[in-house]
Amino acid sequence: MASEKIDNTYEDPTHRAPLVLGEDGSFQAVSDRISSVVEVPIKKTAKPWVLLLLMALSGLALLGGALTDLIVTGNILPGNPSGPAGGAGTGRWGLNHPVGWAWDITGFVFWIGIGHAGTLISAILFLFRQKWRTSINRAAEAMTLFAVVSALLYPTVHVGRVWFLYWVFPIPNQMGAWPNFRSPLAWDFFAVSTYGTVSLLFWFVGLVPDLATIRDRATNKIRAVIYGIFALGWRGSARHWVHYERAYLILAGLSTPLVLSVHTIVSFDFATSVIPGWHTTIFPPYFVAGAVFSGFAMVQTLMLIARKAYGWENLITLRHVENMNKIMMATGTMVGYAYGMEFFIAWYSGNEYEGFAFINRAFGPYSWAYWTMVSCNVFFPQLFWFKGVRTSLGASFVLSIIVNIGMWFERFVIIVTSLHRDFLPSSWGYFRPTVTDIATFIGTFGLFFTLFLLFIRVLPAIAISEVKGILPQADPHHHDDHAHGKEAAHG
Amino acid sequence: MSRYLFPRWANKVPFAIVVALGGAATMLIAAIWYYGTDKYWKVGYQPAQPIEFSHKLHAGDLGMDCRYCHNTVERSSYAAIPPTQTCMNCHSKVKTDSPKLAPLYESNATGNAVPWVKVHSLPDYAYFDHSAHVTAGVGCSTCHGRIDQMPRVTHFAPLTMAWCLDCHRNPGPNIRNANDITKMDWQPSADAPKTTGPVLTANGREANPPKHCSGCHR
Amino acid sequence: MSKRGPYPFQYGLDQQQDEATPRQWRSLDEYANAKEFKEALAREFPDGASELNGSSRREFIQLMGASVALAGLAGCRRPEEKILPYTRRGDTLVEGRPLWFSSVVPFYDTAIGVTVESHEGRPTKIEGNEKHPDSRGATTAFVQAQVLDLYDPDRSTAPREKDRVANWEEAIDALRKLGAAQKDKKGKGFAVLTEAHRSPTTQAQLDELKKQLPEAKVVRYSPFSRWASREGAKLAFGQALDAVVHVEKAKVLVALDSDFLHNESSPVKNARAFADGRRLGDGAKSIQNRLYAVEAAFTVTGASADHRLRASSRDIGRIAAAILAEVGGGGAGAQLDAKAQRFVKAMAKDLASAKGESLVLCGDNQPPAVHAIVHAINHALGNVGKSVEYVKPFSTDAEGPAAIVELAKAMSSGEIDTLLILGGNPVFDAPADADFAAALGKVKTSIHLSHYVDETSKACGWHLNRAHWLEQWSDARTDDGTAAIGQPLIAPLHGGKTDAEVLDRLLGGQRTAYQLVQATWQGQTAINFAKVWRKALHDGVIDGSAAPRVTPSAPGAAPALPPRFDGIEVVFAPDSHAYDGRLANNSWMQEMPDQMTKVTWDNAALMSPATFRKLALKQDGSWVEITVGGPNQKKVKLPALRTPGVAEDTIVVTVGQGRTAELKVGKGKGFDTYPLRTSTGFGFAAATASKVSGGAYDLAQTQEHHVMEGRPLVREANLTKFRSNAKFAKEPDAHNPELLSLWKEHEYTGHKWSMVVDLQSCIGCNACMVACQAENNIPVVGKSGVLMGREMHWMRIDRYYTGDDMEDPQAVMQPLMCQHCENAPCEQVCPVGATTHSPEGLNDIAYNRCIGTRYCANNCPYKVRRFNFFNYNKDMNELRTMQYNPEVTVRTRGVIEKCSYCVQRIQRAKIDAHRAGQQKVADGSFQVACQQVCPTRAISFGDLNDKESVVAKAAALPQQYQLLAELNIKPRTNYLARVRNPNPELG
Amino acid sequence: MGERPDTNEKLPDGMQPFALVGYFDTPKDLYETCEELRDAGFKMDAHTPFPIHGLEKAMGVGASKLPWIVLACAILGGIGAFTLQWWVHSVEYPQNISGKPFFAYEAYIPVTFELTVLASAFGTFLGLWGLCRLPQYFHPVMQHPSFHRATDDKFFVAVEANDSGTFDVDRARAILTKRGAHEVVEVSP
Repeated sequence: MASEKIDNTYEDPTHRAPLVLGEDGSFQAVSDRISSVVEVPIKKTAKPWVLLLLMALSGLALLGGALTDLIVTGNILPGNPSGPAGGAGTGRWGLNHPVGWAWDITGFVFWIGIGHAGTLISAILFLFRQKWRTSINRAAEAMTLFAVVSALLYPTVHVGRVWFLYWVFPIPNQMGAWPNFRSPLAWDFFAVSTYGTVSLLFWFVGLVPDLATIRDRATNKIRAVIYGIFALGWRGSARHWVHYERAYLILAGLSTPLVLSVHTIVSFDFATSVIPGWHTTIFPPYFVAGAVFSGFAMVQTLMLIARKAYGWENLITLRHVENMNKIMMATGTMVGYAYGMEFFIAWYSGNEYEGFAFINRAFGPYSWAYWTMVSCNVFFPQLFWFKGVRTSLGASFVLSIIVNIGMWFERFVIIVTSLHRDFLPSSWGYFRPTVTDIATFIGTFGLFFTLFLLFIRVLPAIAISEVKGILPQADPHHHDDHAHGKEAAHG
Repeated sequence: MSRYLFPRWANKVPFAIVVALGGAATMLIAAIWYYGTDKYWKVGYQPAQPIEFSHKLHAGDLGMDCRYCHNTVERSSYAAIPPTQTCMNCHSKVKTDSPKLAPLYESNATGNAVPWVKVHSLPDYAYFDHSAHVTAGVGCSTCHGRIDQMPRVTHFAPLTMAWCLDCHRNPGPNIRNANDITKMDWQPSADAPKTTGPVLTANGREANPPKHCSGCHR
Repeated sequence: MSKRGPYPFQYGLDQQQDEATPRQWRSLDEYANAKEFKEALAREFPDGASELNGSSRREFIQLMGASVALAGLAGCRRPEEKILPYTRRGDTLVEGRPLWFSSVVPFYDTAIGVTVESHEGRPTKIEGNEKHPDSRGATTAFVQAQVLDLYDPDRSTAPREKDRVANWEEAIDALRKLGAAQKDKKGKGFAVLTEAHRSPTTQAQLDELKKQLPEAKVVRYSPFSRWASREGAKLAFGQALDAVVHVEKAKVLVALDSDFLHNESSPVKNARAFADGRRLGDGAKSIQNRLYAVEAAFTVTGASADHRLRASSRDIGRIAAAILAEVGGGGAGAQLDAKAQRFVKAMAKDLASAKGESLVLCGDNQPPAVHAIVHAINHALGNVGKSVEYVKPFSTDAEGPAAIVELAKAMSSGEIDTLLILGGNPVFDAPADADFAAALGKVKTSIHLSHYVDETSKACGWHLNRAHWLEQWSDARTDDGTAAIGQPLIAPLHGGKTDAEVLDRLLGGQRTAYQLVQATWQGQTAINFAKVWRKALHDGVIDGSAAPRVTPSAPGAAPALPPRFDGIEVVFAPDSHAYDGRLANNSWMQEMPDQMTKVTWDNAALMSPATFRKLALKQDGSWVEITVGGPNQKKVKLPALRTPGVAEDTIVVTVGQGRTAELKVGKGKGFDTYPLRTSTGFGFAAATASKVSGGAYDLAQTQEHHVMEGRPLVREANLTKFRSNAKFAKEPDAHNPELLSLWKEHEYTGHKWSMVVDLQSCIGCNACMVACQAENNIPVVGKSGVLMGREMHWMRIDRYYTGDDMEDPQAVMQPLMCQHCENAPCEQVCPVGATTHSPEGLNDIAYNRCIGTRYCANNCPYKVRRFNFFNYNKDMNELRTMQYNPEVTVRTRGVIEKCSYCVQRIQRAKIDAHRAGQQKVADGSFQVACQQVCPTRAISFGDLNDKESVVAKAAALPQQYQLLAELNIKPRTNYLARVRNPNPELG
Repeated sequence: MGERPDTNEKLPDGMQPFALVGYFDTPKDLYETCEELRDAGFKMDAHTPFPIHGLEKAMGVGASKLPWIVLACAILGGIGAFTLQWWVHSVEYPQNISGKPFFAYEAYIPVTFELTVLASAFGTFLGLWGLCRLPQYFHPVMQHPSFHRATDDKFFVAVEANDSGTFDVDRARAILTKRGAHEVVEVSP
């Protein structure tokens, strides 16, 4: 295809490399290419998609099982510890004293981190006028949303008495009791729920014009009605566009500090504590960088699959792939710096507990986890220095997955290795995951992918109107009456 | 293909929906507000008792002191329901032939208790101590109302944590003299000093009711 | 009538979470409906009950009455709750206020006086008795735990003939017939086997029996008793005598394989005296006593010692002989290796320098010969009559391992055809060479009185269910003969009878336990028995009942010691969970970590790392097979555990675990090591040990890391350093920086509760842990739970090994409970404010507010917060729930719990003070559970704002320090650094 | 792409049209047409598949008032959040937590920030649809036979009728046809 012929991955100052490739770069072509995916009749749904959905659904079922086992009945999953009376309880997970948090909060931070890339791409890159974002931001935002859903699951079910979780919110009650706004966990509940809500609004606002497109292309009444309802009667009025663009800008402006605040606050869960290895001022920037890092990796993974599956080579070009790889390399290096700095400070502070915590990370019982983390997050991304690797789809795919693994381990290392050996050697312990732990974690992937697969099936996975907006002929002062992809490519 | 166009009336739908949802929400909140309150659940609870014991008759008309029967109230956390023994003090002579008292005499004979129905009940993780309140000058009627006017005991106050806290935060108005403890028609003095200086209890110490968790929860 | 709809959400959940509420009312009522209780009601009124104020059967019924029934469809409609008041109220009883009754527990071959707390007729907690010489207000873990045994659902509920459940009428009938039959043949062929009991009443019955049946044989046997000491006395002085030690009178103490602070020779008394002798209160700069421990196992005593010499048990005799020679008691002395030689010389010199003020104790696991030598040493040191006194033995009946072996022989030879076993469990715990089970099989008629249908009961013709000491009248003498009356706190739950009653029935009597006990004492007190009796009940001790002291003649020549054997030796010790097996079904004890190894629910083969390597064992829990020689070799396979401080080539095993009887808790826990224990190798024996391939066994330890990693957790110094710098514990360094605050801190103007733990006094006996468990309704989580690291103990005792030599380290103990930090890291992180600070400085937690994020537990630097990973109180047996303390909420699944400084006791004290119109609680008007039980008074609690209070004074001592104070969390719990008193010569 | 031939459909006589609607193939044509219409004093709206920069100026439409709405919400949210926290911890139920002051404003910052953002976001979202008068499922211009391409690839202009009298169908039609608009059609209200 064209993507092979034309390389848009290098910047030639003499002429801007196009962001969208293809012989026929007309507006309609864009509509067709993207909408067609959604308009496929149910009967003609692509087999691989169905297969993937089935896998995802089984994952979801597993999640259901795990949570029932955890909260309702217990003893559903085999090989788990249970109380003398058996039954359900947080003990279905491998937690203990001193390790009160393990896979649950690890999963929470992991998913929240994933989510960040979406907002970053859609908001921050937007503010920086990074036009190349347009073909990936829709999917990235969706990913954010679903990641936040998966993330929110954890703090919800990890509490001992789920049915009283609502006490975290300030609701007038007969006990005259209120939440404790000094608690980072309370901040978390506000931050994450705000983040989820704002992401949803942002995503929906972006969707409206495209929903209208699909409505107007609808060949049968049902589709027209359903999409029509959500399109809110959008008709592309210039007066609306004025408000719309302003709204979009504002939401982007809001999301940017929000996304930074969310992971900052998540990092406060640890940074404000007294536990060596948690009590660290470097956490906020370090967590945000890590979040972006893992998020981009996840976007990369997903988009590379979608690109292949739907033949979007012209929309998600090598350039997109490369740019994301560059960002991963950068953030990966930042994370690496943080790892180093932690050690330095631990030594420099002269605090023996802090010092021990880090020595223990690297050489203690959990060293295997630590070194997995370091190699996945610091060493492997360095390969991106080579353009060959950056621009190789295969390498990018593999590395993106490696990075995700590494980032999961980062959270695991921070949480568990700090807890399992803190101040008093008498209370040192060791954490081992149970079947329920594992099932819950796999289950969240089931949830995430179910939502994501449904999304790419029923909603335009690429922002149609935005892509049109960046075509050369979209500029009213463009001197060419009949714009054509080829010329666009050269012009 | 003929394009589908939404009919004109469709424009009214969103507004209708918003109005409907708003209405529903209001209804729901109102419902929870009302059906969730203790006013609805507890206050006014007035179960039938195995013996039609009338506090109105005993405490009101006969003017017996509450502590004649509930004699542990000043020493213990419980204001114990009197043992059959106590009733027999009088009823071994009074109204011995009344069929209404049959359960009492049966209990006295067999040693099996009279199964009174509990009216006031706190959650078991709340540790309320009658003696602490009574000796401090919080009288019976403050929480139990005009028992002396109740032929059948009725749940008077909500007894919720918020309700307790109201008084714990400002005990002044509800503290009376030791000899008024069982006075039923005693009225809280609305003009009692709010926070000026320490409030003193009936037995003369500084009233400093707990507002912290372990005051009531152990 | 009135507007009742379905229960609102909140209430529905209260139903779900009703485990989070004190269970006693509900469960009692359900218990009241339970079948066995119906039977209990059916039984006739026990005589003398009128005497037991407030705890009579009548009140027991009424207590049932006082319970509240939950009727109706709980959770969906407002349940109609019933109040069943008393019909007649005991005169001393006030609903909602506990009563205390004195009683006495026979244990450790002595007796410990107790005061038992009773809620509406339910005994819930055992405290020590200030007036009792062997308690002085304290008890031990084993004693504390026995309140749980009372409510053990596995207890036998009726007599049985073989496997047929019978009733007492039949049983008594059978006993009378038997007695009558025996009278005809003067008791020939009849034997009574008792425990090493100390009940004058039981003894009186036995004497009566011996009078009526002169031919009958009476044998005493308990796996752990002081027979060897008495035998030793016979060897030394020509007459069997009981040694009564006075640790308080000794400046130099030598413990030869003796755990006298913890498990032997009335430990509570000893521990208190020992601690008092070295308390560094009120600026005292000197320690009154110095303790040398020479031992094979690493015991609590060894950990408390100033000097400890590892020596295998077989060498103790030689060392004793050497000491005897050194102190001029004659004898040839003995060849010892250089280290021991040096140690003994210094020690002997120290002893000699304190003639009459020294004391040498010999462990119960040493043979009589060694005891004889030790008696001689004390005699030579002029300690007799001072730090050690002698009294006539409590009983003259044949006792000890040899006696029971002899009995077994007689049984198998048919010489004995009728056997009455009062308590004990010989089939399980008799010496292996007695082969008691087989012998019992030969006996025609056998009757066993016991709490459980245990190994012995199964093998006997008749099983009679025995009354718990909390259920019936009894009495017991301490080692010096001081007697106390055991009052019942509750009528026998299952109608059991006491030893004395059974003997009385056998002899055709029909007196109740009450009458029997009274009869015993009526005979001994001249005038105005009623007054004496009442006082005895009130004080819990009978004045002037101590036995007359005996001054023994000078000891003869030291008896010869058996030749030393080489190779591995196996040493037998009582199990820290099951004792001799009798507490094997007690979940509190099973989950109580062993004082030194911190192993729960199991016993193991303890050996030094070197021996461990020698046996080529791979990891802790690797299987090792121990074989004890002799004609019929016995093998036992059990997991090995590296235990620093155990002597070379010595394997320490505890007996009492590995029960096979039908016990829900105890069955199959640990390993039965009794088969290794013979009458000839009763304390220790030559053995061979070999590695057994095949994986490793999981030993559930509550502490898996045993050194302090150079962190200043337990701060200790020796006396000279302390003298030069009493403030050594808070020397300014990285750990004691100047602490500043970013904000204006809250002031504590009223009470300011605080605790001081004196590491100098603490011996790490675990009594406080069980007391805490009993007081605060703390659940057990089972072995699997402990393996997962989920034990719920609110307070634990950290044990660290110190010193460079991990083969032969010293050990330090540190009780650790919530430190109630003023700037508690746990509080600020709770999203719902379930844990906050009280104006008196308590770190409160409202269980009913907790949603269970576990964030507080994570953020606790001491890791003292505990999370209910499951609903550990779910489906709790109704009988067992009777033990619950109604003053403390029973926690449900998913909430955090932790030490509350016994806030329920503080509240009780405050309310009582307020009722009396006092503003504040007077110092010492109440004690917290761990403080009250502590044998060494290591814990003090009170108001820091009251400058005169004990705690304020203690906190002001120079050696005071706070754990992790450098975090600026301002812990309210203070520690007093430990100071050892080493012998300069041993440096 | 099947494009219909240009027609000159008129509404039946006497029927006042809502607007005169036609479309172009490129943003450029639309842009220039709008400028001309604006100068001719027509009131118009354009319908395009994507925002065309500067078009609002070409049409003579002012800037959006949305930011002010958002600002108001932000201030409300922020103050509300902070007040709530202050009230809970200093007035309603002051409790000693970790020995910290009752009024620990430092700790209130995160929640205050989050709620500010949340309120602003809702302000933006609702404000947007409010200002656009959406959802409005039916709009007269949708009656244009090819209007479905307004969200695809064509650039519509609707010269709107109004009572000010400046609206002259024929003049408007003339301008559109001159500019080469396709399917110039009058749509009924």
